[in-house]
Amino acid sequence: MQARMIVTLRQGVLDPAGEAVKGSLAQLGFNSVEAVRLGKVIDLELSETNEADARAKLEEMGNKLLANTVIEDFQIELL
Amino acid sequence: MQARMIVTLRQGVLDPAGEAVKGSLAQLGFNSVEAVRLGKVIDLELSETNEADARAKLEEMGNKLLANTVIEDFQIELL
Amino acid sequence: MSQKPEVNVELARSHGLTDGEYTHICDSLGRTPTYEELGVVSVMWSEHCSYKSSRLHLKKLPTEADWVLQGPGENAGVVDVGDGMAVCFKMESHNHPSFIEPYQGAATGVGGIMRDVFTMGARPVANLNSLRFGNPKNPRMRFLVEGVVAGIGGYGNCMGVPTVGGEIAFDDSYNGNILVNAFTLGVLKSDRIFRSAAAGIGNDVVYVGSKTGRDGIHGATMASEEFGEDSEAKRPRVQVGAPFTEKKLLEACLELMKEDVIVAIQDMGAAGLTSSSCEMAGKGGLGIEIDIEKVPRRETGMTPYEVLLSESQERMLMVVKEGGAEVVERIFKKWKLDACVIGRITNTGNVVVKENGEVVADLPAKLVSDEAPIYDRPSAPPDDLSERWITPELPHRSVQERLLELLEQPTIASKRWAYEQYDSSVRCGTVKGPGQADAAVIRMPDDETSPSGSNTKGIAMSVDMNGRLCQLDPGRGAAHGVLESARNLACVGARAMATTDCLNFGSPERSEVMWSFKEALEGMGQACSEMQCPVISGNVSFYNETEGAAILPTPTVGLVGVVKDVTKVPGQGFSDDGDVVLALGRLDTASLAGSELVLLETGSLRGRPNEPDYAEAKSVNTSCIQAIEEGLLTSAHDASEGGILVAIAESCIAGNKGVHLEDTRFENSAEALFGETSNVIVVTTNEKNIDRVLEIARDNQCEITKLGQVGGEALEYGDVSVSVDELRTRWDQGMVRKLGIL
Amino acid sequence: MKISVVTFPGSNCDEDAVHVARNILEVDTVSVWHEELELPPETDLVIIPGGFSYGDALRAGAIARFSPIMEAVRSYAEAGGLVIGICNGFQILVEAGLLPGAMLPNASQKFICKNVLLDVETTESPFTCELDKDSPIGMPIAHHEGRYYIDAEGLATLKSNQQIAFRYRDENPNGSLESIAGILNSTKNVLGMMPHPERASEVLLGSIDGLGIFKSVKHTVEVNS
Ligand SMILES: Nc1ncnc2c1ncn2[C@@H]1O[C@H](COP(=O)(O)OP(=O)(O)O)[C@@H](O)[C@H]1O
Ligand SMILES: [Mg+2]
Repeated sequence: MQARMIVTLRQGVLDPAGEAVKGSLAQLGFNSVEAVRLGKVIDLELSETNEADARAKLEEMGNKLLANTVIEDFQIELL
Repeated sequence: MQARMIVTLRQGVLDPAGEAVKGSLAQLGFNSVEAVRLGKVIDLELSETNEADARAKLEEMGNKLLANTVIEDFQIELL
Repeated sequence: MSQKPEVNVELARSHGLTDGEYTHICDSLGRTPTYEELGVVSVMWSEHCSYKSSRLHLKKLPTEADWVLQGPGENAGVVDVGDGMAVCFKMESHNHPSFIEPYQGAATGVGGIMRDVFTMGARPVANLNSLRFGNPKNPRMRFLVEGVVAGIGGYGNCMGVPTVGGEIAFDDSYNGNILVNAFTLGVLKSDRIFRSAAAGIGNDVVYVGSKTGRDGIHGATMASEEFGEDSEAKRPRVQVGAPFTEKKLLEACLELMKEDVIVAIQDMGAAGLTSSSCEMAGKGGLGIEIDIEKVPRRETGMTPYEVLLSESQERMLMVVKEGGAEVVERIFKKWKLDACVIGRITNTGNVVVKENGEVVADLPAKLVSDEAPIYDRPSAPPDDLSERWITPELPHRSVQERLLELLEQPTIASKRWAYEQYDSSVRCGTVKGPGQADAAVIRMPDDETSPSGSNTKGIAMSVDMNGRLCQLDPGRGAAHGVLESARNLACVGARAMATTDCLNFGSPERSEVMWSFKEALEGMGQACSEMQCPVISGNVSFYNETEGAAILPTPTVGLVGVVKDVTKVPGQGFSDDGDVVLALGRLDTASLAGSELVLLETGSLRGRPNEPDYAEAKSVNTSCIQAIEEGLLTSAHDASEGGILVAIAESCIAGNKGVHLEDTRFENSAEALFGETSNVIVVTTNEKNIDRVLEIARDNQCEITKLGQVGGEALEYGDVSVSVDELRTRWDQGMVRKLGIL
Repeated sequence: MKISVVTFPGSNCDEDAVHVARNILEVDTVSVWHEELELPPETDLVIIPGGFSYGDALRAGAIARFSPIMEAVRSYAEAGGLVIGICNGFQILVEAGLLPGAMLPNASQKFICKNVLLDVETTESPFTCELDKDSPIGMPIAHHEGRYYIDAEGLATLKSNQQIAFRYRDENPNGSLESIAGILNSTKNVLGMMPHPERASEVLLGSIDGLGIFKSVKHTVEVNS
């Protein structure tokens, strides 16, 4: 099963890299960009065949390793 | 408008970080993980109201700055 | 807008104030404080900002010397190094944040200490760090070590400030409270020191740097509480470092400092805007009025309370001369940083905060900064002190076995894995970087910009402390720490000039912690006086304990000295075959008390460290420095953790050379071979120079012993014969293997 | 001879490059702010120095390549002018397309600072003409994104055209393709390298092997003028 985890910074947590990218986009003339936040995407191939099992495992992986829950949130997508 | 760009490494480009994550997951007992690839997610807030315009702009941003098309592919999602 | 909570004693308690402190505030003001005022006073009176439990004792430290241009009391201390130049340095802890989020905690710690240094007008040119971790086998330890090391590198590397040295030690007592102490040294012209006391009624108060967010609100109070069950819930307080912003802030500040506009400057560290404005006003004996709505923000809907207490990083507050604000704005615009006037200096003596004209806080600056409570907390030695002092019994084991196992101890083993993650050579000034000598050496530049100098002067620095010795005898232990640091400087030819410290202890509310704190300060103070290296800056970190278990007392020190000729500085590795190996200092004073060997073989800390011998320390250091200045030494390395045999093995590894030791010297005693806290420096010299080296030692009343000769591919001593490759493998992998990294 | 050293926000080896060019190589040297539109007249060498321009946000060099000065650098290079990109400078040149390929994070995912030995792969360039193919040169690396990548076709071209300038000699510290440490453009007037020659130009700092690169350029410029 293909899964995707999207890890993003929690709301309110400073994202200096996102700020720098926003500044650069503005300089390139992309003035319609009002905010930029950077995150990570983790694409996983799992041997689970059952969606619920996969979701539970991913939840655990997110909390344990893939996201730093002190400053990050994560979302799971099964593809 | 909220948009999300997913930037992933092109096929054929090695992803040692993904490999390392896979290794760590295995060490934590997540043995069902068969492959891991890491990428970036870029969340953007745009002032465009028209989907087609937004898409066109994002396409341009992706090619110009947000992805390095020598090594990366990108996908656009409008939320 | 949300309703403000009602201010009462309950709320004061939840802000960490005692009932007595709350009453004091009410009495002083003659009224109930507003919510904002309560927030301000509670952080300013936190242990972290007010030093309420330590202030009384810190006063006893020696802080003066002719060459000290700025002692404690400013953002960092400053020492004159001649030729119109000075160095500015300080060390600071970021222990609690690093335990919660190691990468960001360590990164912002490094960012904070660099800010302290460039606030004084100095360009940071060298970083060091002193780290303490728990048992490497502890399940979270690898994560903590990896995060802290990456965070230190992440910030310092991006700033372009080389991390040239440091130390890492492990002990179970740090399992729940790691220590991250960051040191920065900067260079400046001795007549261009910037300070923080506000002056000039009517002058503008300017805010520069990053925008304010809800980061780390009440972080200062967090550093003033011990960890408990609920510290998980306090997590969102962690701040994220933005080194790129700080790099721009550094360049902008230094550019501005070339103009004649700054009256006073203060970084916004712990307790942010609150602390900087109160301190600037308090020190200047003036008032400050702030229009809080003018503070640049990155989040919407922030209340004055939040803006006042935010600990967003990479920000500064300045008082500027009339017309200065335009200059500030011009320069900061170039660097794409915020800069705006948010208030003015008044003659009221009060810090007044207004939101759109309406007063939300009006506090006497003195009440907040100077009138913070001072506690003389009860202290008493621990009950089991005499038990701790019992001389340990050791099993009979071979010298070779002991040596090899000691080399693998994580505290002794190579730290290469860590320091290779730090840029140690940026700025083209690193003469001796990590792993090369006992102290780091950089060359002294002619001014704040250029990496090089027109003469051969250098600056040496070292951070040290052995918490195990301090646990057994805090006074002697702390003194030995200072002596070791001074000895490390001597190994690169520098005499210690001044000290910074970072006093890491458990809860001051426990009498044995307070006792160890007072003892340690006394020992440290005495050693600093004896070695003529007064304390010019520092920091206290209490409450390093989890559920009642305190860390080893760890009063880390950082010593700095001048090297006369950087081209003559030897490394710690043996250099040439045939060189004679000599020991400076008495070989019979080493003691096994609190040694790595005892810990390894008995699993416990035992013994009483010997009394420091200052006279000998001085004669050893002076001899070493003189021999280096005359260009006679090809290597120098002191005997510290693990004792003299470990030191010799390390010199073999560093120089990739074997050594043959004459077997009569140590009478095979574990004490002599593996004991610590002696004053010994192992040096090498070319055979042709030996007479002169002996003469120097004799002139300084320094005992000197010939130990053997450099050569071959193994360390040979009596029955011991180990190849340098074997030594290296053990030592290289000791730490990483135990952490599970390898 | 004149050397121009570009400073971007976040550059931190710019002063080092200026120092070596001015004090060790003894060449007239100018700092150029990235917002300038022109290079100083009569520039003989442009150095794009190391550091963390824009904090390495997104990808190292990705943002700096759009700085105003980069247009001038491009025209200068296209006209045959000599350009060296060191570390972050190499990353910027690759992002700008002045050099082929791309740069990825180190295989270890860690920042690496250590001394490395480099094999000199070609002496047929203005930057390496004074070096010796049989004597490896030693200098520090200090980077987080130094894993050079190029597709198979590009690699073949690099090889056939002798555009590989340096390779890591003993171990490959960052997972770079074929241990590539530095490359030249097809016309050999642009060099990008991850190692820091400016940190290896004085005996006091442990190596003077890096100075050979700057001396090669000085020699080239002097011969041509
Ligand atoms: N243990 C100590 N020894 C010497 N000076 C100290 C010590 N602790 C604090 N200081 C001095 O007290 C002042 C306040 O320290 P601190 O609150 O850490 O400053 P900052 O807010 O700038 O980080 C500084 O001048 C510091 O050098
Ligand atoms: Mg400060």
